[in-house]
Amino acid sequence: TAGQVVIAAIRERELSVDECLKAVRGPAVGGVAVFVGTVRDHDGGRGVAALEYTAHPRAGGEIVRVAAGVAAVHPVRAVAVTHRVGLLGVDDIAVVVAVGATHRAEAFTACRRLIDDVKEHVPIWKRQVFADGSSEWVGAC
Amino acid sequence: TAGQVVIAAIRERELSVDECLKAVRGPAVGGVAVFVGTVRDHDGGRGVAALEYTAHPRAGGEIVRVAAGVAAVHPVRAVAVTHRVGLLGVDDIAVVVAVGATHRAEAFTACRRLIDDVKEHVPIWKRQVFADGSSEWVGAC
Amino acid sequence: MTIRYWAAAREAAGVAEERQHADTLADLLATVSERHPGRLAAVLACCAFLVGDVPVGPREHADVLLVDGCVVEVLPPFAGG
Amino acid sequence: MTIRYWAAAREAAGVAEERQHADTLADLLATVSERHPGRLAAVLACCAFLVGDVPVGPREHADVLLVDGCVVEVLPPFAGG
Repeated sequence: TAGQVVIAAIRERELSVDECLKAVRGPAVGGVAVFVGTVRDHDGGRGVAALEYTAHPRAGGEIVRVAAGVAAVHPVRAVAVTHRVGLLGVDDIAVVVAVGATHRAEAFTACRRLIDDVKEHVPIWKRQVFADGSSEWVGAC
Repeated sequence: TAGQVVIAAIRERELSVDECLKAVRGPAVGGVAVFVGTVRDHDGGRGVAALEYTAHPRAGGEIVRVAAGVAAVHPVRAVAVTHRVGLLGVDDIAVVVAVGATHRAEAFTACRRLIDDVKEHVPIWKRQVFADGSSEWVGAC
Repeated sequence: MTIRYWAAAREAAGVAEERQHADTLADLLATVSERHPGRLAAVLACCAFLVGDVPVGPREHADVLLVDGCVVEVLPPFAGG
Repeated sequence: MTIRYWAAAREAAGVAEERQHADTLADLLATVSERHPGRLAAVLACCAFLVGDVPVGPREHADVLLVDGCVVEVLPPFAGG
């Protein structure tokens, strides 16, 4: 049976690791792999004060599609992913991914795939506010 | 600078994912990879009711040594690992590993390595109690 | 039709959206690049586009015909997580 | 010397530890295998050993000399996590 997407959502409010962990645990699950992305105080040698995340209206649908895609092709029991939008300070949580599986290998593999796919396919952007007050959109070439 | 071993301990009491997560987060950390090992209700097609973990007195020192080993060779900021001993029921947490790093790739790689090394090098055993009341030591050949 | 800019494209264009007639996506992008000199042309070069909520994907911009009233969206490379 | 059994080895031996004189680790294991017929010999075959808290590792059991009063520990394959 394919894995179940328990949570796949874009959130305005603070994210909870516990929420995603609880969502994917269960009696048939032996291992949960979790990734928590947080705001770092530096990037490329410059001090960072904040990150502002913006999402395209399609982001909500895309994150569900991406999560379902991973759950369908990996032998896992449950997946959960939440991505935060809005203005975040240093050490705030921007994304949480959790995958529950029978064994750790599948949980880790699917967890890595899911965060990679979210970053690649979900239309979200982040503006980096540097300590000196300047800012720039990340990855805007 | 090598990563810091913030927590590396064998515990009698219930484990906390939040404890390990908090221990490895920080302003310089951009990604935290976490593994949570829990008791499954089945193994090899048989129903499992409980797992009893026993640790050798050397286990405390070994888990520190293993954690330090991973922290020394992986470009990570902080590691934390706690392993539970005693009688655990289905869905109870047996082990938590958390690694904080600048980027997710290093966090995931070191997290997987740490749980693998704990299982390979730390003298802990588990007795599986099946639903039918019988039991057997796991991996006892 | 309406062209809607996101993130770095919005910053480079200086507006969230604007109305501009054009027959093809290529014409549209050329026109707005002239109207907003500076970084917009460079940013557009690495953006993805939606036309009527449908990703343009690898299609040649000159081959993407625009109908009146449709919405073209300009999406810089995603940077979530 | 004292031989201390852990986990599956303890279960197979039926005792947590016992005293038994032997010159080498190989002799010791042969003696206790005879004393506890059944699974012990099979379990011992896949165990690791500590002599005086030092891992025996790959050394030949016949080459591991035992001094009086030392402690030999029998560790089945680890199964943490």
